[in-house]
Amino acid sequence: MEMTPETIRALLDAFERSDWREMVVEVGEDRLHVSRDPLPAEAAALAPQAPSSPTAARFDGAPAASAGGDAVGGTTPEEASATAGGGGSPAATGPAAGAALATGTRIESPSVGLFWRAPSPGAPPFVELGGRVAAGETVAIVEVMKLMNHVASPVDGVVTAILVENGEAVEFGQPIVVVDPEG
Amino acid sequence: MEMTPETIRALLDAFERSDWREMVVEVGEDRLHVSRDPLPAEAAALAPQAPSSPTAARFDGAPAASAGGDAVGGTTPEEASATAGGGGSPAATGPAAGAALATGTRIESPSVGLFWRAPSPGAPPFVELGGRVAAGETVAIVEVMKLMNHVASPVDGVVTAILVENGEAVEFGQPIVVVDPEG
Amino acid sequence: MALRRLLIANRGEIAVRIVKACFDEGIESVLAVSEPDRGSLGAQLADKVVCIGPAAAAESYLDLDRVLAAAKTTGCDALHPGYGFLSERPELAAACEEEGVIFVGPSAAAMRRSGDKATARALARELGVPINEGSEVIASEADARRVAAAIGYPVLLKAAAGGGGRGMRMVESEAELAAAWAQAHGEAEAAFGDGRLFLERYVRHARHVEVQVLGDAAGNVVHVGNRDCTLQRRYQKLVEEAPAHGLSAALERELGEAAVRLIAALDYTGAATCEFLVDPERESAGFLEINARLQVEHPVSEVVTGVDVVREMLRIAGGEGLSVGQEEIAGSGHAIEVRINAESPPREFAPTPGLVTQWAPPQGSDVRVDTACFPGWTVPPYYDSLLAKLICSGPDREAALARTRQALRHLRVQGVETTAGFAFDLLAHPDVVAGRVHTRWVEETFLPEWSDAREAAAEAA
Amino acid sequence: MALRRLLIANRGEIAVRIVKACFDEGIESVLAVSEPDRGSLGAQLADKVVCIGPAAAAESYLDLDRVLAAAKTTGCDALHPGYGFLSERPELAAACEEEGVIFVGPSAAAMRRSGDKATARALARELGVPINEGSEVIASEADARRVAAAIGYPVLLKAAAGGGGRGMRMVESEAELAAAWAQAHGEAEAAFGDGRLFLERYVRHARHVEVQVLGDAAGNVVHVGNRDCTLQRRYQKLVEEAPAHGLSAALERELGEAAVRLIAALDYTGAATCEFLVDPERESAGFLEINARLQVEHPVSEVVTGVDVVREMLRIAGGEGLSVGQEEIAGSGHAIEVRINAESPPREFAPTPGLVTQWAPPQGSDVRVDTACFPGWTVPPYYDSLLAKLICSGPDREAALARTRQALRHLRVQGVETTAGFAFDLLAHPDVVAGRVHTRWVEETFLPEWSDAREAAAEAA
Repeated sequence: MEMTPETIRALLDAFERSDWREMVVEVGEDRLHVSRDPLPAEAAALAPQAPSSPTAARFDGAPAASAGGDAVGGTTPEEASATAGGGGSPAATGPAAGAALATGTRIESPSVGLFWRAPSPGAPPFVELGGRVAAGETVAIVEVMKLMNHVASPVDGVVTAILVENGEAVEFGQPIVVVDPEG
Repeated sequence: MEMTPETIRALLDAFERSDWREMVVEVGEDRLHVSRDPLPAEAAALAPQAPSSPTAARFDGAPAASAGGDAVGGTTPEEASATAGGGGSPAATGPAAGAALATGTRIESPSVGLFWRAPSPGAPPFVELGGRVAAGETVAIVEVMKLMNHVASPVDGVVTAILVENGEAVEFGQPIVVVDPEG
Repeated sequence: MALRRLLIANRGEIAVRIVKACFDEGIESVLAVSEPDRGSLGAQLADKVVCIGPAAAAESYLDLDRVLAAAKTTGCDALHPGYGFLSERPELAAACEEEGVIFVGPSAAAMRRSGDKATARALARELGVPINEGSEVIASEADARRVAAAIGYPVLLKAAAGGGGRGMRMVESEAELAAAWAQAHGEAEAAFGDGRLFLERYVRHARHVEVQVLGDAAGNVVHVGNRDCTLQRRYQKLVEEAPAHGLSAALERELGEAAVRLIAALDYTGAATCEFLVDPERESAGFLEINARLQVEHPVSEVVTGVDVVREMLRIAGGEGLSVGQEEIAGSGHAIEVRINAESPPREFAPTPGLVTQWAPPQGSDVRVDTACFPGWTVPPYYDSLLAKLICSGPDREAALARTRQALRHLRVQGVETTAGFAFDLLAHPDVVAGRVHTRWVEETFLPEWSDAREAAAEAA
Repeated sequence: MALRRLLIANRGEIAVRIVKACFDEGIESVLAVSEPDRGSLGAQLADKVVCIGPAAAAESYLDLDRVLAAAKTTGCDALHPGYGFLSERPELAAACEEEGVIFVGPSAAAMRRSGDKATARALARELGVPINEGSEVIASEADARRVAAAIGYPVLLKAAAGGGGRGMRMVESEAELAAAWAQAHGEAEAAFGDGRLFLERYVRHARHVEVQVLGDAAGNVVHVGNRDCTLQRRYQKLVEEAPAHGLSAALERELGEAAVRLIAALDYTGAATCEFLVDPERESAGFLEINARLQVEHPVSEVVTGVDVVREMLRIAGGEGLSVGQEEIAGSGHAIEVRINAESPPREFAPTPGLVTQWAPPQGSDVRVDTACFPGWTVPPYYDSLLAKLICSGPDREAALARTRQALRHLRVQGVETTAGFAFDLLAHPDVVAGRVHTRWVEETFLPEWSDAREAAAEAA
């Protein structure tokens, strides 16, 4: 087996359709590591980075045994849970966060905003998982108050992950698309 | 020249009588480094050591340009200066603090208390600078509320420094006498 | 004459609290520290620091001679013992008197009279204060057996030398006595350097209510309201409130007056706490003992009354009179203190010393945080596990409880496991909200429920 | 309807301050941060954090679209701009209105009317408030030359878009105008993204006095006392006090009433500050301008009046009325705020960004510390150098000054050089103690003396 774009596409496809949580494929020096949970390295990249302080992870105020129901304070335990995890990237807790890829060039959002995979509703997406993309080509749009920021791939390669759902909120620096230049 | 006890004694004697601030003598692999100011390595050892935090050095509240005269608060600028330096060992600012020696075994005070060089007022001191001392022999007393703690040398050697003046306050862990086992 | 320079013979949050009171009063603070506490927050904030010994408390914070030598060699004219350690040792007060160092607390004689449980009980009887039955100091396990049989099981074994739950054991039956005696004796010896024990009748479903008292050298004695400290685990207080909720005005008045009468009869200067066991159904209270020192939970009284207990202690020790009279002290609102310990509740509350990598307690107008913790501090394994006290207040108990839960949700701490999540769940429990608890409720009702719920959640995940 | 979730579009100590007010009001706080501020104290304390851009303020805190997108994508119903950055940009208020996000501050229209110096001056004239002479916004250096000649030198060049001393220059004569124009324009552009300038008559030996005002949607307007901000260096405030000392009761009343009349005429909601130049000898005051935002020095007003300015802002934005009437607001005692900057006074106050290895501000009942600093925080080099505000109070000015000096002596900070020692010397100077200062006194009198004394001391050592 060789790590061709086709192989990667097939592997990712199989992973997508499976209920596997994690997949590691090693071929020669190539290594493909996919996980529905953030990978350690990815997790660090996704979490807020403090130059000299720990990331701002929080005490989850509503452990299992809690009866909840704390109306005063504006934040219900449910909301507290929802924001627990340090106010990191919204996508880190979203459904797409799992499909993090350890290899390839991670393209980050240039701004806070909304993530769009296509130039307009109903139009075909800029890129598909496993598809080829050329350097300079748009892979997504991050919309900042109606301003459409086209995000270009810095490399030629294969799209090995799309980390955010269409229409979801992203923040600055959040990885949105991964392109493997080896593909 | 050889670094015999006699040589060391002679050198220290010369230093004591001189107005030199610092003296370094290197003979082969032996190195004698004496200073009236705390040496860098010594200074670190004398300052309070925080396991995981910086030493408690303070802002000196009474810089040169200050007119001073702040009566409220109980601590006058003079007092603030006196305690500046982080509440480290009292002797670190005392006259004897200067005669710190970089080589030899540093004997530390086993307690907070008063430092006595002799068993009783007027009696001859347990040890003299440059004198020989045997392991287990008393080098000083640290008095804790009338309780006389005899401090023994852990090694045979030559007394290369007595770091505290007779009758001065010491704290736990403060180096009081240095004995060079090489001597 | 006002104090000039004070030796603080303690550590942790209470050392910081006393440094703060010194700052307020314009007194120079000198902190006696053990080797591992050289970089503590108290050491950073104090005017001067003196290292008195190694990590082991017996050779530092519990060594009377070293503590006194620290005061003498640094030129202190006074000494504050904090709580725990040597704070209830009349020998320290006596030694201070001998050495001309003002002890911030009662005289050795007053401490002996108030600290000795038998004397205090006799005094209460004399003054007509109802008491909870108990013994004098017991010499041996055999004696304990006899006394317990006379009082009737269950009984409580208690340390004569100090409080805080150290050296305390409930004994349900004679069969348990031997083991409990050994444990309590050992614990008391370790905590106070004094293993003496006595026995007390154990009242089921009782609440622990205490009254904060202050007395000055002129003989003025006031009480600064009462506190409820019923939520305990193994006699360690977890949560304290002021005022004690649901007491009738008559009982509140009765307790306050009894406490003032007791302290007034003792020629007592400084802060004291009179403890009572309250039977909420019968609206009756039995006197337990006097704590002749500042207590961990003093902040809740400060918050509801506005009286600064520690500053009053310093002023009283300096010979000044109380700054307030009884008629000026009025409680307003409700305050709750939660102890945040460096402990792992799921692992039987095992201590979790270590490096605190993140420490950001919530900031709010109704939130006071008494702590010695800071980012980068290493909680040493040698002492108690109290990391911080979160004191939240509100116009009434319901608001204070809600504020406390909100604050607990907003406490950001990493590096060491804490009891914050446990405390949140505790304060969300309907029995706590309704105030339907007793001193054994946490162990008998809450903890079993809580463990079950945790396990169920773990399985479901 | 009360606010539910608030975007805080700011950083540093004011972000922490607003998070605290949100906690108090039970509002969820969402903090917009730049990349290097992800680990800031505000980010740790907020309920949620959203990173809006890189370190450069132009692409983060100054980017209106990103700030607004942060509010929208996190579901915030309101936005607080803090001070500096976008806080005085009517465009942000307008965009919020358009997007259905409540702007915590005045409407865009009210901000334009109050923020535009010419309009505000015209209004003051109309209302009979004495004004300090000045121009409208000036288009070019050539125009400035003409206007300055008409007003008469010295003149002050000021930024139209914001305060805080950014883009401000004193011009003594026509020869200095060209350079000053270029510098002020560039600074204003960098700080506010808006380089527009105007001119004002410069009054020698004047004091800077301002009045804190709050207005609600129902048209109620109160003032929360006045402040003195005369101690400045290059138009950057160093120390602020409340109340302004030594003003006659008549002048104090006049300023307060003038400020209320001005704000009431503007249909203004939220916090505003009316600035005046006071000539202490003639007991006269000239209106300067309105700052249509929260100010750095708001804590001194809070401390002496007990009014929580930030909570009032949040309540007003939520449609509630002011919680206090003018007759209930009474100042008591004196408060002083000292700005502790990460700067090196001997090196021309150059910023000293870097890792803070020790941070232990003094703890005292009369000491409030507003800061985003903590041990282990790295002061980033991208923004202003404000490290902390030390706010000390006392029954009178003398006591407050003494408390401030005591607090400055007890500030333990390591890793970055700060202005604490400089501030201590400043507050110990007889002219400051006596209140004999004016807005240029630090540069003209204090700094030369201070530098000489430092050099003399260095030589003597």
